[in-house]
Amino acid sequence: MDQIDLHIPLGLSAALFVIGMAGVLTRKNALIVLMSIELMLNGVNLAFVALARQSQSVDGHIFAIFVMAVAAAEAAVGLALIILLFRNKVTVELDDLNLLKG
Amino acid sequence: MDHLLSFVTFLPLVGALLVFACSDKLARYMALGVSLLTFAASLPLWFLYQADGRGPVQGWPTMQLVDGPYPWIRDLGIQYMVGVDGIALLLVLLTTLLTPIVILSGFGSVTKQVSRYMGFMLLLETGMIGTFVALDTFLFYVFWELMLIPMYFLIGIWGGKQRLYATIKFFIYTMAGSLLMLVAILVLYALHHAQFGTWSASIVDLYRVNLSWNTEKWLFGAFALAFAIKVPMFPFHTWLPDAHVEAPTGGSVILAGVLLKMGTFGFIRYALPLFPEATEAFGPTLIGLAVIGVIYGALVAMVQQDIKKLVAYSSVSHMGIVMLGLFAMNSMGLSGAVYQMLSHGLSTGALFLLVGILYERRHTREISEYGGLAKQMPLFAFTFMVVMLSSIGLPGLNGFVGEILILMGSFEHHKLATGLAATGIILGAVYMLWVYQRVMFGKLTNPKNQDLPDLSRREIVYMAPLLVLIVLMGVYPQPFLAKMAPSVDQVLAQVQPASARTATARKAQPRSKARRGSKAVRRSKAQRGERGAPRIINLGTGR
Amino acid sequence: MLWLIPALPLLGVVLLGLGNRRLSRVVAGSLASGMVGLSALLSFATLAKVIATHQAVSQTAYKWMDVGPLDVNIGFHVDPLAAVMICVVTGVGFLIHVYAIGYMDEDKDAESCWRFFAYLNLFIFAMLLLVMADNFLLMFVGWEGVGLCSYLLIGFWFENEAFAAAGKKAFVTNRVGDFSFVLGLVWLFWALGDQATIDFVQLQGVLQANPALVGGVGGFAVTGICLLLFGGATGKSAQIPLFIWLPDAMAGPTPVSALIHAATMVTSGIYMICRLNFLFAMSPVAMGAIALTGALTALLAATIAITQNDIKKVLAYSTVSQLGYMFMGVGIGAYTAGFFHVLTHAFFKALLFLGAGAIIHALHHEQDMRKMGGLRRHMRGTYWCFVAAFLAIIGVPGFSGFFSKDEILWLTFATPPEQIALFGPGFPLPTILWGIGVVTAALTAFYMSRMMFMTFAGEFRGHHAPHEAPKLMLLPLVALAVLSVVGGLINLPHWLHMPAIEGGLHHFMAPVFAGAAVRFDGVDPSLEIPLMVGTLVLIGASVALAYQLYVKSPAKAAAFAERFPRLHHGSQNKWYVDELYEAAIIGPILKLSTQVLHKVVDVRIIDGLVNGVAQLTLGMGRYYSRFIHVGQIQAYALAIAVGTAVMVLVYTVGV
Amino acid sequence: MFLSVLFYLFALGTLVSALSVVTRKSPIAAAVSLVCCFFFLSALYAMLDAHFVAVTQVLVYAGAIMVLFIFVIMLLNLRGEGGLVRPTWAPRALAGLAAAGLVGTGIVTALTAVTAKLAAETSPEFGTIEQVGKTIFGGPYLLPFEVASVLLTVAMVGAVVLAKREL
Repeated sequence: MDQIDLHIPLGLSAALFVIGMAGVLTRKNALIVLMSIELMLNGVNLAFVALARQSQSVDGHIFAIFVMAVAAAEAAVGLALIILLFRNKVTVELDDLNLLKG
Repeated sequence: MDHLLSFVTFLPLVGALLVFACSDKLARYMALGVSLLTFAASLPLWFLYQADGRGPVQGWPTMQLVDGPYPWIRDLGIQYMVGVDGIALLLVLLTTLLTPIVILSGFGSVTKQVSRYMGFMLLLETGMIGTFVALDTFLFYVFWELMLIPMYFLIGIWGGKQRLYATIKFFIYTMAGSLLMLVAILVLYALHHAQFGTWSASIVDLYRVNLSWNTEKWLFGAFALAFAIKVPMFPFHTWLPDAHVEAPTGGSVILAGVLLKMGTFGFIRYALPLFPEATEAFGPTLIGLAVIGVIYGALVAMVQQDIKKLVAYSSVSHMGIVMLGLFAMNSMGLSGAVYQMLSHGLSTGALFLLVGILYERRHTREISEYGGLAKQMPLFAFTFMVVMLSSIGLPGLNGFVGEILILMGSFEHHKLATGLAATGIILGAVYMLWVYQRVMFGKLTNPKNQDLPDLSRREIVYMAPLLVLIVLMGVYPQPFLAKMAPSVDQVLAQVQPASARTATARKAQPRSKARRGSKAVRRSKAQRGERGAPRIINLGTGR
Repeated sequence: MLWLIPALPLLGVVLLGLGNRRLSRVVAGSLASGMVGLSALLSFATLAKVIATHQAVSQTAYKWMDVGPLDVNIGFHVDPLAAVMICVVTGVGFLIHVYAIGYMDEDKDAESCWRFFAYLNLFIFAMLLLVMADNFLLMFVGWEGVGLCSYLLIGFWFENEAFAAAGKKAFVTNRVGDFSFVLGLVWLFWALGDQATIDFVQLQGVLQANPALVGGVGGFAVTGICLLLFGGATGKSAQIPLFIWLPDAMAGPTPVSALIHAATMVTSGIYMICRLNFLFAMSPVAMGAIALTGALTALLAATIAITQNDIKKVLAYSTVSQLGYMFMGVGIGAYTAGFFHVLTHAFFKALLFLGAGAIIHALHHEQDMRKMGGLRRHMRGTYWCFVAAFLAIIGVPGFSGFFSKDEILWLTFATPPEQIALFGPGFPLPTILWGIGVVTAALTAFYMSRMMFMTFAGEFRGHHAPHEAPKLMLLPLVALAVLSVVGGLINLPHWLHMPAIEGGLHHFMAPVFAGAAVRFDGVDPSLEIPLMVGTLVLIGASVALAYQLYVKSPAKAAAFAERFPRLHHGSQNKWYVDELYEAAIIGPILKLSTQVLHKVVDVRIIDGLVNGVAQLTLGMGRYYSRFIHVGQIQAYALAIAVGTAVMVLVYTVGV
Repeated sequence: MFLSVLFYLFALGTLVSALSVVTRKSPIAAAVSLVCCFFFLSALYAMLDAHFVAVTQVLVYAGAIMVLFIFVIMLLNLRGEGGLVRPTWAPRALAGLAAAGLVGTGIVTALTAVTAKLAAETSPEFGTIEQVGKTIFGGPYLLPFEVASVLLTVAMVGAVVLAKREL
């Protein structure tokens, strides 16, 4: 393990974040968008964990746990919203949702 | 007792949360109870405040009943700190007095979403009291904006037909000014850090900041604009008639009674002491606008067909007089301005209540719809008469004391402006008497007015304290004036730019008056005044 | 106990207010009269004390305002001037209160009698404040207070639009005067600099010690101040240019006209100048202006009075005219003479009004003299009282009006021109003023005779059978008649050579007017008797002419009017002063307010700008939202992403 | 050496499965990819001595959350619909990718500044449940932790309220 640069986990974290972001921005299936958000959160978590190890402090872990809690909450509410949406519009396509159009 | 002021400030907030959760029926009594409790809690402030006493704030002895400072946002040096000087004290009392009255007046007129209406009123009360007592500029700003939100809803939900237009106009007008003020506060805050190395938003600390003329000019402009809109001064007044006309009665009363005073209070507490040189330089401009406002407001009020609009424009006129007094830069003018703020709060508040009473019965505000009401509603006519006379500044009632002090004060340096503003007082009599004549006198011709009921018991209950104060403040103003006198001197001492300091020194000398018989008494009184002299501590001398 | 004098009527107001409708006319009236009566007793006691001790009485009730250099008490100061005045106010006031109990019996709305008496009591209170105040501001409280009561009482029968409008007109016109008064007061205050005070006694001390503060005698400041203060007096005392409200004020119940618009309130302008004699004496220009204004007003009002048909209007213009005399008197510096005329006028004019009230009451509110006539036979008591007042006002020797009017005329003639240097010291202003005064005296005799003849002589021309006034009304008439006859005794002229009793008022008032150095030695004193006799002859001729025109051959009067239609119409229509004000001031202001300020400046310009900005923002928003605000969540997310990208790039690359 | 290789492998696995998540047409495939991704991540956490986090990752993410996802997919009976955003929005999709790319470039650029190597050794207790637990409950995180539980409760209630047809 002594060969690994710190930027490998950090870079991986960034990559996860960016992949997730690309998913959020480009996919129109709401479920996949939600999953992409989970990816982004995991990217952040990875950075936390890696830096926690680097700084020899478990505070990063705790943040990661908090992130998971938030992710769980977000997934629960998000999925509930999707069910609701599906029930009303029989679709989970985000393109069909434009009530915000001004 | 240390936390009394905070208690008074936040009690309505707690009450508001409770009221929001109540049923409509309960909410009325709950809100009334909370507001009365707040009023009761605020009364001791009057007795605890010692006009000649010394508060704990360094260099600001008139600031008393201070609660804090407690760190709020520690890293930014933002604190929670509240306190009152003689001026804020009176305004806080005005607020706590008007709120229960307004809530009681809403018992009859508000029929939809009562609990929210009452809750918003209480929320508004916290915002208003907070604005008067905040001693930290950020805290001040938070309360300042907090006032805006309930008012927005009060007009927007319970208002008249054009309420959305009015409420958005009100909101954006005010917001435009206050955002500029926020920027100015931030600049001051940053400059304080640059000069003293610590972060602090405390108003006392910001008083010490040195400003170059160029900076001062712009900062004053930002503050002055925010406050001028709130006052409102000509030509930033057009939100007022709309807001007043559309607002529900309670909203109008609070708007005229307290919210407009925020502007003038802001000038007294912030714009003037923070920027004395700019005050001196722009004073004539503002006085010019004030005088235009006085005459313009009166002239436009004269031709209104809608009673509420008329009263709204009369507010423009009256607040112009207040501004004239503010910029008179002497104790008479400033005391008069503060006194007039209180008087205007009472009398215009009462006028809006009366218009509301009419509106509740007839659902119209057109003057031509009325006429001859004095026969049908004698008690109402009497109340209206007293309030109207107070509004036109009849000696012996409260309006006169403020007006005469302002005119006497402003005459010292601004003779022409005083003369012009005094014509506004004539015009004030014209439009008020005219509207009174058209509404109350003559034959009762409109069949719809045939059986209007006179004031109900509830209406008597909430008008009575206003009438009592209107008379009391006219015949015995000295207790009020004495409460504010040292604070007024303090403000003046801070506002005097270096060039004019010598004049202050002269003022602090014992007044030599050739008073018959009671010379000794006068002397000792002058000495008491002398004790006030060291009041003028190092505030602002850093410049 | 000084404070009790104004406090009693105020107590009356409060009691009447508390009792309101429950009080019947008699109870309310008795209560009000009782309060004023008690007040009158105290006033006479005070007068006696002042006479006995030769000292002013003063009392401070409490501190009113103390701000910066301003220090005002609610305080009373009763010197000889005020002592006499409070006696007149409460004394005449009491009589009129009693009279009003009788007069108001026909009021349709008996329930509102309490209101009437409450207003009357309030008026007495305000008037007493005005008179007894020891400082300017408290005087101003009374000053505006009497204006308010006047407003309330003129509009007492508020269901009549015209009456309510008259009340408003009175108040607003008074306000114009008050505006001037306040400016004068404020200017005076600041002119005094470090010694600023508004206390009358201190003010006199300060000015005497240091006249230079106001620019010395004839200084710009003192002239300005005096003219502004006089402007206040023109409003309250109905002088040119603000006299227009008084005739309209006759809309009020007649006791009100007697009390407020004849005996007391309208004389407060003269009272104020007398009180400030030491100040006015410092400005010959202002004095000249006052005297000239007074003289012109006297003449103008008299010319209007000769053609009026409404009995109260005649009396109203007569009041304006007599007030003009008083101003002429104080203007030349003859304060005692002017004030003397205030007193005698209070008696006989109150009497005239009350008598007119009795007639109006008897004729069921008929005020047109063309529908009267022959009343001598129906109302004997009223008639004889009226005669006493008539003789007093036209100045028949022996009656009170004669002494006061003659003294003013003579002193005017005797004034050295430089004392009233309005048009420079060489201008013979005193002589001109005297001339106007004499002409006015003749006109007065003419129109008063006309009124007498039209009312009491000939045959009754009305409908309802007249009846004599009830006792309650007659008694005050008799009391005032006695006063009108003997009132002159308090200040007998020196040429009667009765040193024991001559010039009583003059000696009594001397300390008050000691501060004003005035002389009346402009002409040879031996001219006094001849001039007086000449005036009397003129007055006699006027009465004879009136007898000719209105009793002997009434057709001649009509023919005379037709010969000079312009003059007749002009006089009858008050020389169109109201119309002039309407066209020159009120109309343009209203037009400016509606057409320009409200509709253009407020709505178009300011709101137009505000709404324009809003519209612009909205338009921009609509335009751009077509591209940005598409309603797709991801579009917004993209915006966030782009923003983040920019931030990150700025941070890393350091753009 | 072996561990390093393993680390790289796991990292590669994470990356591939993550890419798979956003490129699958079918939601179920994406979900399965996401589960894979979570497992790889969990392994990485474990190698980074974050034992407790690694376990939680499997339990909470791969276990609870993903089951929820798959459950919903099955409930709604979704098939392969929903690829990229609609053709008309192709420019937007490109813009999205570009933006993501830009952010990524930025982050990578920032990372080039990082030259440190991962610390070779850690104390044996590091990342253990005991240490994490002590940190959570013995320090300033206690209140936020408890608040997080409230958050979860609220989320649960919210989800029920939203998804239930009638209460």
